[in-house]
Amino acid sequence: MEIEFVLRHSILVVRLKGELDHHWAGQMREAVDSELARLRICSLIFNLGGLTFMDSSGIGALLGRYRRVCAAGGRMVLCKVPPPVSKITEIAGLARLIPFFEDEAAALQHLLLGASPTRRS
Amino acid sequence: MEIEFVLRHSILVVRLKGELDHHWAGQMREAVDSELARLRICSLIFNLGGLTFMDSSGIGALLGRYRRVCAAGGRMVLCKVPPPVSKITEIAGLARLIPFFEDEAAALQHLLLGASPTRRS
Amino acid sequence: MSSSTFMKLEIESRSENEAFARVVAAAFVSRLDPTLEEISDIKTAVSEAVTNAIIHAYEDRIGVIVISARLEGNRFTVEVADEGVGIIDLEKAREPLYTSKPELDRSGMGFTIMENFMDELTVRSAPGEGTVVTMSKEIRPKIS
Amino acid sequence: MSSSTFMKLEIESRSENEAFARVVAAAFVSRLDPTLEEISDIKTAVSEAVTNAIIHAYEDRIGVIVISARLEGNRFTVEVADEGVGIIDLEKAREPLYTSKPELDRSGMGFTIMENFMDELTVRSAPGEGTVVTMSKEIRPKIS
Ligand SMILES: Nc1ncnc2c1ncn2[C@@H]1O[C@H](COP(=O)(O)OP(=O)(O)O)[C@@H](O)[C@H]1O
Ligand SMILES: Nc1ncnc2c1ncn2[C@@H]1O[C@H](COP(=O)(O)OP(=O)(O)O)[C@@H](O)[C@H]1O
Repeated sequence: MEIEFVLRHSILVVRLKGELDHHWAGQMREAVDSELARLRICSLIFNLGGLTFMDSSGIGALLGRYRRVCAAGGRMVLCKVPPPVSKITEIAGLARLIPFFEDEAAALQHLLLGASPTRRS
Repeated sequence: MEIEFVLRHSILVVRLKGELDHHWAGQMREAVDSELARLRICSLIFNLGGLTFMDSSGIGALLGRYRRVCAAGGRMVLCKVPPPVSKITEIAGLARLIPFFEDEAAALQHLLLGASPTRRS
Repeated sequence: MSSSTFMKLEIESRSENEAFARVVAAAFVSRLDPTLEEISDIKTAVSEAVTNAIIHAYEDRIGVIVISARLEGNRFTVEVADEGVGIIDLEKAREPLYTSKPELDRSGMGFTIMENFMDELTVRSAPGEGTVVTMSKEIRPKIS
Repeated sequence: MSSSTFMKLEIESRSENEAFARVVAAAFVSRLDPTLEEISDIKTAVSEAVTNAIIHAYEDRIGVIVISARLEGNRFTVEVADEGVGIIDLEKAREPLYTSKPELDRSGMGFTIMENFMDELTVRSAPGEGTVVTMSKEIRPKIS
């Protein structure tokens, strides 16, 4: 599992690569939370494009970030949900809570301008 | 494992792809022996370029074809030994018995014109 | 081709073994020539059961997880067994969104995912003795 | 990272399991971050031992093969055990080119390959009871 951080405007983009299971979820959580604290920002885009696997531990870790960001007054969205991950996000009903976008540009536009999300389902 | 047969002049080229272990060695042996019988020819080039794995069962299967071809008055050479397979062919000393060539063209030239092999070791 | 075969794998309840268990399950079922989606479903379900044994059954200690799998015709069956704390209220445990560990970012979706990704799921558990999760899935034959 | 861990795999003596056993061994050792060559060496050695159990130990019947592996620091150790016919003359069996089944296109190179591809090889056997092949290899730490 690899995590890449990119700061775009005052929004943290988190690009995940590899397999997001319980083993990696804890490390992802710590890395993201400490990066948010370091930059003193509170809005997040998760780019899931590089994930080849995710189970319910990944769902839990994403929901955990979502709750934390909302509690701090920020917003969080997802983008680039790849085929191996789309089935579990659908069954978990993740899109009912967290907006999904095609790519980082659309996600960024939504967070900066409040454009409406292009839901996948 | 995949086996491809190509007839070039009166020589049978056998291209092997995948993992040549005991499980596949028996099927390879049967396929090659029946193709030789069907075409009524007795000289062989094994192109190992597509192999990702070979163990001593593969060595045994190649030596078995070599003995059979020689007994029938034909000749047999190998070409395109790929990196995952070169260590085991060296330890088994296969090149002391069966000539190795860079590619099918060089192997064919040797069998047709009697050119000398470009040994790898 | 033989129409029935089995394997049994014992691993420790370490989180590195979640990926290992997935690879083993996928490699074992591969001889039925499953689709990418079927492999992904099986990997996910096995990952859920093994993760539960690591987090819930053994909590802070290292115990043994036994993964047994069978192929019978086109049916893949896998059993994930632990000798951990067990489950007191099985019905509640299997409810979507129920988790006993919300503080760990658990989603409570594990059993729901296993049910959705496999054809059948049964759970047997005895408090203090352990839990056995059995799942099976039909691999559809390919038309070639 | 924990410095020691183990796994145990039971499979049937079917030739489809040769590839399966290789994949499992490679996946298990992968957490030590081995090179492609180290993985290939381990796959080859495991393939030799498992193939021998299938061909020689159980001959025409299906028996159980138990593959146990450990990681201790940078050392990978694997044991391949069968309950087959056993080996009467171990010294002769380990000689290069010796095979009891030349009619099957065996090369008699199995033990030689195991010795060359691993750091250590020990073989214990009792006629009528079975054979245990133990091999180990140091995975050199990567400088990154
Ligand atoms: N192997 C197990 N041993 C003990 N308890 C378990 C086991 N598997 C599941 N449970 C219990 O069932 C609950 C629901 O499991 P699950 O649906 O996978 O959600 P989660 O793992 O996110 O909590 C867990 O919170 C736990 O209390
Ligand atoms: N697990 C085993 N059970 C019984 N006999 C064995 C076993 N492994 C090896 N042998 C004996 O040792 C001999 C040499 O083995 P090996 O060097 O692997 O060559 P090969 O498998 O090509 O015969 C075999 O021919 C067989 O007689």
